[in-house]
Amino acid sequence: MAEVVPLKDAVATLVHDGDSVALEGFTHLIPFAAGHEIIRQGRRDLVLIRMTPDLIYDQLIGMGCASKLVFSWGGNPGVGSLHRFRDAVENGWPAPLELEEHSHAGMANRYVAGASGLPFAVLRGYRGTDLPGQTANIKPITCPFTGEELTAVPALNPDVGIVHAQRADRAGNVQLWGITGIQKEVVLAAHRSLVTVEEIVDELDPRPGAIVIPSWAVTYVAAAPGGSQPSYSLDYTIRDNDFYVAWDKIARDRETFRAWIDEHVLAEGSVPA
Amino acid sequence: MAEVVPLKDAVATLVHDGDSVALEGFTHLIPFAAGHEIIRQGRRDLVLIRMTPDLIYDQLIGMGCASKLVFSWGGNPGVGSLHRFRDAVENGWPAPLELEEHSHAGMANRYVAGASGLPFAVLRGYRGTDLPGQTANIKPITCPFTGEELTAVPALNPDVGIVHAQRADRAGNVQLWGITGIQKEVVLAAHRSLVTVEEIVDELDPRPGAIVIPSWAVTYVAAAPGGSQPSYSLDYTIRDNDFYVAWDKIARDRETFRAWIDEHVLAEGSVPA
Amino acid sequence: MSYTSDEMMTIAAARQLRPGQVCFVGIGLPSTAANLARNTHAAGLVLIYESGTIGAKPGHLPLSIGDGILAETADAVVSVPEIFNYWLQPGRIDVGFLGAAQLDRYGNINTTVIGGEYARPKVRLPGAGGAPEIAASCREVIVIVRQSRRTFVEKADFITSVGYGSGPGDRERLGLSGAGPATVITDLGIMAPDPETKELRLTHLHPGVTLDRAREATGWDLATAPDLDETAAPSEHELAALRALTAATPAPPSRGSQGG
Amino acid sequence: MSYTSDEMMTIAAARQLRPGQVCFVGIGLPSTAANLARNTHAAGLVLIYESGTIGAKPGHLPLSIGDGILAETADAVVSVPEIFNYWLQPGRIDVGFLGAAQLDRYGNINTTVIGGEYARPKVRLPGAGGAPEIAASCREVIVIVRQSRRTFVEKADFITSVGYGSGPGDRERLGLSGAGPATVITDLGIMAPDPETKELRLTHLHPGVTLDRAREATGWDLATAPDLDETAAPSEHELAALRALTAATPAPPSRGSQGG
Repeated sequence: MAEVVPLKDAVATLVHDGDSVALEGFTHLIPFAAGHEIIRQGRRDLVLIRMTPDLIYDQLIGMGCASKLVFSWGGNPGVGSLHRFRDAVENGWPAPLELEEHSHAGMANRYVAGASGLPFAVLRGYRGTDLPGQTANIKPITCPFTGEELTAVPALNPDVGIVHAQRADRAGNVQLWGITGIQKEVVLAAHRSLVTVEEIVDELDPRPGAIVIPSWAVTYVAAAPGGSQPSYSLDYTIRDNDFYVAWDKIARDRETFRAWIDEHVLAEGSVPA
Repeated sequence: MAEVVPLKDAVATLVHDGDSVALEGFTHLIPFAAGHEIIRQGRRDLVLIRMTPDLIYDQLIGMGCASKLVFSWGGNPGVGSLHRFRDAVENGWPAPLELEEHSHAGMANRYVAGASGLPFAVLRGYRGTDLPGQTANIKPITCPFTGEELTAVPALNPDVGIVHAQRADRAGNVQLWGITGIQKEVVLAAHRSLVTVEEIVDELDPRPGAIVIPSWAVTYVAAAPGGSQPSYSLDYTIRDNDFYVAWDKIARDRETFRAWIDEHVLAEGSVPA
Repeated sequence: MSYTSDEMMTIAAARQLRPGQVCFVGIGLPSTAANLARNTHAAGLVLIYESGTIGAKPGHLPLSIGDGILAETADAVVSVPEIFNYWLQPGRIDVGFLGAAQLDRYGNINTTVIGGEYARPKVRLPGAGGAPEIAASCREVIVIVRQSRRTFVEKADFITSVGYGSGPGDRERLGLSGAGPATVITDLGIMAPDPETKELRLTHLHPGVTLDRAREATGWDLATAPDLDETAAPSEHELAALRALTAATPAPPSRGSQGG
Repeated sequence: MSYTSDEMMTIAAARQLRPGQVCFVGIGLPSTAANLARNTHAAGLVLIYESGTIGAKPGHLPLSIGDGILAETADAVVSVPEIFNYWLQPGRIDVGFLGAAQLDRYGNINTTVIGGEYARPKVRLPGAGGAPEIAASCREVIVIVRQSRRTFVEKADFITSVGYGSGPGDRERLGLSGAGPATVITDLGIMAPDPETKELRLTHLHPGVTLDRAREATGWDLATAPDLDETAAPSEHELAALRALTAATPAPPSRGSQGG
């Protein structure tokens, strides 16, 4: 059964230096509050896993929390580059960042394999691209029935999986709706999991399009109202598109980036932007 | 875009002698009306595919429509045997029935592979059982990353996939809820598909737990109110448990079986039991 | 208060389940026992049916694993591929509850064919259903089945679901993640595998059942555990709860129907 | 009525789409063009975004493929694994709409790195996103990208998504089910592969654009189709619809953001 605990305690208990950590949320329900708590707790050498690193990993990378990134698309959606990510890759600032790069289909299937207790997944993907040349984690596999050659990728089973959701009940059952993305797979694939939620309610009344992750499949639940901002939680908050655009300027420069983190993440009483 | 047509026409156009046909519905939304129409149209040499053959395949097999059955559990749920199925296997009446037998996990993953455009699926299954000894469609496969040996099964891509659902709109978009089973996978895995529905409505208002199969992924939609009886359609009909119990006696004897089919399926104006 | 041997069997099975456990349940005797446990000492027991219903809380016993009551009372309803791939296969389930048509000395289960050739068997049984993967992947398996020489055989005619295979080490060799059949509950007593040989041996006799009778109903030379004990008789509370549960429901089937 | 070259490009791209087609759309120029088509001549165009929204009907242009408007207006919202496995991979999608940072003479797309070593590139681009499988599995691919020597290169620094590989027969050899890039729409004109050599050649010049200018903006010796034609200028209706669509929305990104 999931324990409902404060965010700070959940992160302190679950996330250790050197862990592989997946903070997911495919363009919706991105767990910014949890990511900021990881920055506040000063974690180091994390292997960060995420399909779309987005602003949250730009911030973790810029603060030197990560030594490796496993991802499939590292941009600022609809805006352009992630400058802290690029600075780390192009100039090794503030620390060199090892990359393991996949396609979305490959990453999604790696989480599916992890959630399914399988060591690998099979897909029609990567063939003819230069991606297999950059990692040992993309290999050909032959169908034992047709002889056709396809592509295999290894399961992802992060030490810690962290997602945001709209609601949980007091027993720790989690409910989310809208774009459900890869949330369930990450929780089920991870060895330990944390779900931050907009609110904790007495009863999870059924909602169209909602999925429920039962409490017994989750390690911790923590209340984090607004915890997905500047991403959003459908029916609770709206996506702060202006901040995504503003981030381009903030993150372009190392000093303005640090100043923003100091003010909005590290300062006493700071709240997720 | 799915065409909305009468059931009789849909079956006549889609189902031909010798076709592989999957009528699915995992203990819910079983397409009895469509199955009875196949009996009325006197199809022969069908390869019938279904996880739980249930009464509907007992009826098709007893009427000599099938030459082969691909399945994973052939019983009368909660009651006992399928006597027509057993008579065909044990005594070859009315015709010999070739069997290809799997586990539920194997069948489910075969449909998933079929829906995914993959030639095979991988699972932890069958190991140590006598099932692989009876078919060439269960083979070992080795993980290219860990070297672990798992099991592969080939994709299922039936010529025709038939399922029942609660509702469709006039454009042919299909909506179903409750136990969704394997319905979506069968429609997507099949070369041609038919969805029978309790009713056709102007608007598919969102429902908790409902999935929608878009019109452009379906071949035909046909109205068949009560078309899943004696199975059920949640919120429209209830499961006729008494009939499932009564079937044991009806089907035990070849003559009483034929008499029942004559009266309830073949007779003019007969309706699905 | 008098009771039948079936009632003793079902109650003994229910007692195996603990509060908060997650239990993958087949229809018939397993479903009756699991729901009895949930209604008595094991409140909070999480029931999973292979129809995709997670945390089902049926008020009456379902005749089919697809009964509407399961979806209506579940915490979550997922697709059939998901229930097997995301929930059963990774070993998240504490207890798998199975029936059997044949059970051999190593706890291997046959629900496929009895006698004759596979293609022309003497008796064609329903088949595998979800059982092979339940037997493989649940952390432990409980088998509930009426005991007779026809059912408890030296060697199964067909291995549908693996117990301990041909003995110690087989499950590990086959890569089966679960521990295998920990307990076999019958209408005569309770069996568990010998820790050394993995052969099923008698650990409990139900009240009024003699060791000879249990041995006569077993197709191999049935050994007994050093601490062979008598099963506690059903309490009035247990019997009342069981009868309330079954009152509204058709009789469960006589053999492994986990696929239905 | 005057218009910009970006407007001409977007309108030319929108014209490629036909009513009832199913279109897998990336954010930015592809999304703008697809929504313009849906709002003009191609009503009933089915838009799929990789966030899992099938049949989305956004009233304004989403900044991200995860914008709430997409889920709220979709016929169905499915998980990310499902959108790639059940919907894209089997080849159900008619048209895949992609951007590019580099595009080579065989229509291969680079959105990964430019210059230097892969591990220490001169420019680190966002990466693959959904593009490799969109390029592989959609029945046909339309690329929309501003034309320059920096972008239209003889050979891509990195092949993120395969067009025609190194020429005829490569897609078949690689087992890529889709037909590949059928059309490339730029701010200068329109290109299509030579049926024989699969090399991209010019089929249309936008009004006022000279062949020399198009050649100067291309990193290989750009050939022309025998029936080289001029693109019809945007109609007032097309321009009004496009401006209404973009009015409420931030400027689209300057390069392939289909992953966002």
